[in-house]
Amino acid sequence: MPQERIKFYQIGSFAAGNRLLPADLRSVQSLPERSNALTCGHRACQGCGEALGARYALDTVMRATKGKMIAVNATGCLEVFSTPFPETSWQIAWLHSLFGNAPAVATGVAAALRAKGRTDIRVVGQGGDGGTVDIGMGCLSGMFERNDDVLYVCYDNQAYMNTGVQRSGATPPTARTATTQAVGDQPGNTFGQGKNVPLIAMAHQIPYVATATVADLRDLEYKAARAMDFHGARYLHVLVPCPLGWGSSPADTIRVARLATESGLFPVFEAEDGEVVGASPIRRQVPVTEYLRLQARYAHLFRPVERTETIARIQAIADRNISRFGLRAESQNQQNPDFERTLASASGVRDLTEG
Amino acid sequence: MLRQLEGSRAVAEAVAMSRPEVICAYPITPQTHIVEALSAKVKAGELNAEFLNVESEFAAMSVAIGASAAGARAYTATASQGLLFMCEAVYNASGLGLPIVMTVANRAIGAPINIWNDHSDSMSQRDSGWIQLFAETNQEALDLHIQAFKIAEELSTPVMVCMDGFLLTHASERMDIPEQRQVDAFLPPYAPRQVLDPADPISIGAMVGPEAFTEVRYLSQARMLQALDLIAAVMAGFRSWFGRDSGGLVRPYRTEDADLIVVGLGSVLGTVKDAVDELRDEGLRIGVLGISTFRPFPAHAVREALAGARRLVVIERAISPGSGGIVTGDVRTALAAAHVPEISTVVAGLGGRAVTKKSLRRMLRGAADGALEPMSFLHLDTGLVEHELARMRATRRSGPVAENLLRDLGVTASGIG
Amino acid sequence: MLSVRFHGRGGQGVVTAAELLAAAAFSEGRHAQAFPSFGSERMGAPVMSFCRIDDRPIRTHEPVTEPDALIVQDPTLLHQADLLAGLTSGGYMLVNSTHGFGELGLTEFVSEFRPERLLVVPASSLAMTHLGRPLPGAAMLGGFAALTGAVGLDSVLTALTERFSGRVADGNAAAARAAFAYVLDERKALTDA
Amino acid sequence: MTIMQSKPFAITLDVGTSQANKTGAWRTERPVYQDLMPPCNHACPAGENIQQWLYHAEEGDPASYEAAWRQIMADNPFPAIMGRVCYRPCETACNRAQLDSAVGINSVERFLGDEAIRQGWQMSVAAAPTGKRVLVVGAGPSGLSAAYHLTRLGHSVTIRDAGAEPGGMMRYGIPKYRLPRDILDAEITRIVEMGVTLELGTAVTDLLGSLKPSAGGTADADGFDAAFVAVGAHIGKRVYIPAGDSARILDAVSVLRGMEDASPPMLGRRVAVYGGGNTAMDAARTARRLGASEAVVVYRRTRERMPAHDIEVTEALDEGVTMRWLSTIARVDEGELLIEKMRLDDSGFPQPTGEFETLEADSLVLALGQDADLTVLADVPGVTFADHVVQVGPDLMTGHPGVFAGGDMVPAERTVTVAIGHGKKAARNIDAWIRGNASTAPPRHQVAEYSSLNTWYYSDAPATVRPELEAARRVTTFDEVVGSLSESTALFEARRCMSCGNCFGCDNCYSACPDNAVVKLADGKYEIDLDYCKGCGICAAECPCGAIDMQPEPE
Repeated sequence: MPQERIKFYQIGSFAAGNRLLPADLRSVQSLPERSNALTCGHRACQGCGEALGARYALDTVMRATKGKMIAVNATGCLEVFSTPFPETSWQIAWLHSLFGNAPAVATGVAAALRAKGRTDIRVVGQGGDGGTVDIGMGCLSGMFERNDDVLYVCYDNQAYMNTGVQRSGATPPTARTATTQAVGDQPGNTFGQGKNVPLIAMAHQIPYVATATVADLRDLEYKAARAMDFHGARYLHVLVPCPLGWGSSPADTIRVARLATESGLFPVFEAEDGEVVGASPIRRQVPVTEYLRLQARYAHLFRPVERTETIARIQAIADRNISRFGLRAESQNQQNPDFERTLASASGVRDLTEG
Repeated sequence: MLRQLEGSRAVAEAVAMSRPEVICAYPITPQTHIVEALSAKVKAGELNAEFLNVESEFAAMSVAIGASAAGARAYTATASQGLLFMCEAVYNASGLGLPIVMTVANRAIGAPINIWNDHSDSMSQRDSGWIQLFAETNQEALDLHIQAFKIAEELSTPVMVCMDGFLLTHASERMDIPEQRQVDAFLPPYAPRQVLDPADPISIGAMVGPEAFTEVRYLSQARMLQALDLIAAVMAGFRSWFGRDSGGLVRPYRTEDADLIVVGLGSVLGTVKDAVDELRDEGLRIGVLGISTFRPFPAHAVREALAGARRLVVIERAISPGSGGIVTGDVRTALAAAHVPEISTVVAGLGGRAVTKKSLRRMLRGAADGALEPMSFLHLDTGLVEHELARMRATRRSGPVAENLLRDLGVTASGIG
Repeated sequence: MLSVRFHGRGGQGVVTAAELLAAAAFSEGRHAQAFPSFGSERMGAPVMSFCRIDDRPIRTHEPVTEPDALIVQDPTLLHQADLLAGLTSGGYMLVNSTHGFGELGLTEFVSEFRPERLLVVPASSLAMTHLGRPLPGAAMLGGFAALTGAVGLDSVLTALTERFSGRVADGNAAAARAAFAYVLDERKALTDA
Repeated sequence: MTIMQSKPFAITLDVGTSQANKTGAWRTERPVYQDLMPPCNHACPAGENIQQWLYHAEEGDPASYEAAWRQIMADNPFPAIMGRVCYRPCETACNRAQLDSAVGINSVERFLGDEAIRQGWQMSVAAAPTGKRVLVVGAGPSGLSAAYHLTRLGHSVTIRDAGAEPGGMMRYGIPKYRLPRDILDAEITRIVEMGVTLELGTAVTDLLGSLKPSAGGTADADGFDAAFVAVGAHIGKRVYIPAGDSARILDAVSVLRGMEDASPPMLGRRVAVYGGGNTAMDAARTARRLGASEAVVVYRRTRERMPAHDIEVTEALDEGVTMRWLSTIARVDEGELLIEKMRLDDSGFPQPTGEFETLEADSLVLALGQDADLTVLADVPGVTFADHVVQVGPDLMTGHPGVFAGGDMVPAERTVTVAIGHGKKAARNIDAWIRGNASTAPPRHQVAEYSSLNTWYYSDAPATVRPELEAARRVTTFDEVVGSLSESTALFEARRCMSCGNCFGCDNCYSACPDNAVVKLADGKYEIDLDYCKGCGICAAECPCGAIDMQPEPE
């Protein structure tokens, strides 16, 4: 079921929170007592989307599990900027083993907890797109297929940022990386399906698969929390812009992620047992160019001359997502029957429908 | 209690009695009978453990890493290509100081693919930071597994128990199977040095730069040196609990007053001892030094055991192409301080080639007469290799060596040598 | 030390037979070692297994190249070149067949050995009778006990009942007994002659 | 470097230790919280802090409604009246208009004003009595506003007005269908009850005679320390129109004033109104309500050029008032008018065309503007006049020290709200003058532009609520054209405010910082932890209301 959006005129359904909402309706990130699983002093770049996404996801899981959580981390930016000796930014039980084995290590932790009868402690595996869709794919698929009790979170910034922006299986068409054609008639990554891990995960028929971005905090928190309602293998794919690798302004990290969804290029949906059960409709649809223009990795699409045909192909991908997942832009009100209830609960006034 | 059992099943009994909490494995010949037996025990409820069928050896070791870090006693088994496939995780397990125990049913490494026994696989991991124990008999293989958990957990260092594929794993022999209560008394429950616990969180697996990496490695070297004392102590403790000798650092056999000492690892030692007994009867002053602990290498014990020898023959069950004998190198280093006798390296039993008493006798006689080359291959079909060498001299592009040899041999690689 | 080499085809229980012989010896408090010819043979392919029996621990792990006894579970293998290779003089051989050595074309070979030590036994047909399946292993062991006395019939039966249970155990035991009796008679006839 | 004894050296670390790494050193820009001037507040003639009182109102409980009301009262003593008669420059300026539609500020203000009357909320005087006395001439919106603010400042105020009832044009110029008198009385009474002395039917003839010498007074009859004159402009302008003997011609001001008398004026079945201002609209609509089947507004120019506020014109048309653009009245006879059609020249001035037609009308109401009665200041030395209005300085003081003037009699737009604003401004300056120091008008912040908002975070007005809102806004009754909003609808409106340029505690900055460098304080405000802030600027970019500014690090 699609999550209950907190309808609020001034604060809007998308802000982190506000003073008028009852605590249980506020986002985890708006709470002073949030756990800050990833604390400050880490060495992530200015405006790092991954640092943001990791804290969002893990704080939510921490709340859902009342702090009984163990995280396993694949090698990558997140691991490197969070735990350079002698300091760690984690405030949770955390283990880093290798680049390609995080899902299997998480499975091992879960198995140990099962063996010790400590199933009250939940396990989260996490990694970047490289560690997940490429080198970790085998272990991930095995973890899915055995339906191990692990939530795996992929922070997708669409290339190998840690090693200097090389192409990954999650790099989108035409995006330029250090290992894709820099110039010529078709610079950047080639067109194609790429490796759509959320769909691959669904093909395993695991209990829960969802996508989210750092632009819609409430949606991300809802999905991380929802994932914890299930046991067995769960997969959460979070789009986390990388100012360094995308050539976007650090201040635009959330904006870029928002445009990825509002353009239809990154469909936000959730699936249970292999079937899509909900998708977040686009609020105000924008052409893909609004998303692309903010990123230097796509600069070649606009300079020296605008490559209209290439842009049209990218737009076609967005349009396909929109029809495939039913993301047609619409007023939220239609998909907001419980508006009055939330307004009432949020303000203490009588239900509008009465008067 | 005495029983006639296949080596693999005996090892499964020992592992089961060691009460592992997580067992994960990927099937590979000749390791399969061990994990099949363990899986059956878990399914039958005789063993209370989590048994995971994983999708690769890499995943197997990774699951063991996670389980061990979360405070569970973890076990896996593999061989050959499987050990190489999990190699990255093998190094990681020791780097993180996780006391995982792994059986390696020793088997050759391809190409050419070969399922038969030699030590190439274990030897390839000799620098992985794991303790490596080699079993001479199935009884020892069984006993070493019980000791391995104790050693590993005492030091927070993983242990590899190496046993010859087929020769031991598939051989049915008479063994003394200990009682569960004996094992429980000898091996206390796992008390981790560090554990992932939400109640007392830590970050395991930091990135360490130049400022501390050398120190980290120095400490692992120091820990390996401690291991030498511990392994000896554990062997002694085992003797007092179980009343028999198993494991330890080295195994001298009739080395007192021996001019010629044969050095070796694993099941070949049995055949060597038979040959040595006969040669002794024929008046040859010859003895055997079995190396039970290969990593850490017991340099001191080796030096002492070989002190009186004038000639050494080191039997290598693997080869480092371009360098030669791997064990030989360690023996030579161990002796460096003392006087160095004449050392001959004999590469024997590669890829399942049988090492027979007959051929050993011939070789050792030659050694006693000083006729043994510094480096030689037992049972080498000289004609075959000469033919191929000639071919290669003639035409640079002569195709894969293995296929050519087989063509000349006119047989398949099965059967006994 | 007595070393035995078994010959048969994949699926005929050659390895099991070797292990059963070892188990029988073990039950008599002796040391025994059984192991297969390590290969990747599949169903139907010629396979070997080995067994050593001794009163002291067996240290060697080399394959048996000079057996004191040969157990041939499938006579169609007899024409293989080195099948009979290495059999020590004064050695034993038991062949699973309903035909005599003459018909098997082994007259010349057997002539070099003590006749009462080389026999054929219709193990498969005995197995069919008592077990209902043409698995000659148990019968061959019963016959081997009678031929060599290396292990007693009771030990063979013990090994069988430890390894199998229910009707399979009974059938195998019966086949072993029958073969034992058959071979005993044959030997008696030969020694009397 | 910390070396852990218990745990494996270097490989295992104690949690949270990275806090020793002060990443603030990476920063080249720092976020700074700011309070900008919301456009509504900027546009309000009475200077109401609208964003602030909406912020209170949106909390949706009685206490917060009162807090919101008191926030209005800080600038304007007539919320209920404003909610009816203000022309809402705030809503015209509202940034939300560019997103969907402007926030119904006026409706909320009216809800709060009515709530105050219903609950009987009163204003008390916090300031200590100054012992100073101020004379206010004229009990209109400007005078009452001045009296109210002066009283709150601790002065004792006397209002003198020639009329029988207080309120000035609010009573005599604005029809009761737009401003029910009980509302008017209630808000005036509340001011009087604060201790203002109200002397009605008292025309001031000798202003200086009632002032102290210190205030340039002559006789010191009453000993006032200063005076504020705001008598308004209620003399209807007249023009010469050739007319027959029996032609019935009235002026709008008299008609509207007459509505307050026992017997309303007789206008007949067909009424023509001459003029294009708000008064003309009021006159035409009043005529309709007095039973006229036809009420025709005759105006020389086009609708675009009408001085009347658009909303008034719309409401008039809604009520069946008809318009005759580009028309002048050439002659008036019994029962009919002679109309000359006009055309606009290039400079936009109406020029006669020589084309004539007749229009049937029982009476003609002239609504050609009003003049102020300046006699009260006529012989005060130093006071100067121009275009029939009093000249005042930026502090609203006339040429005569101590004598201030405001409302319709000074140069400004003639609306109730502007007049109320004058009253407040005058009060502040009179207070300063009496105390002998300069006025302390707070510095004005930069205006919050629409472009500075991140509107993605504001959700659209739900379809379920709009109809009720529209209904509430629609003309419904004779008694009162615009009905009141229900509480929840008012609350809805309040919550549509985007709080332009002022933090409203949405927690976005707190949650969107990748470095956890935003600290949430107990009072719901936030603070940047400069030890860790890397200056990425996400907080500023994602602040919905543009209340965070990125500023260069100090060298």
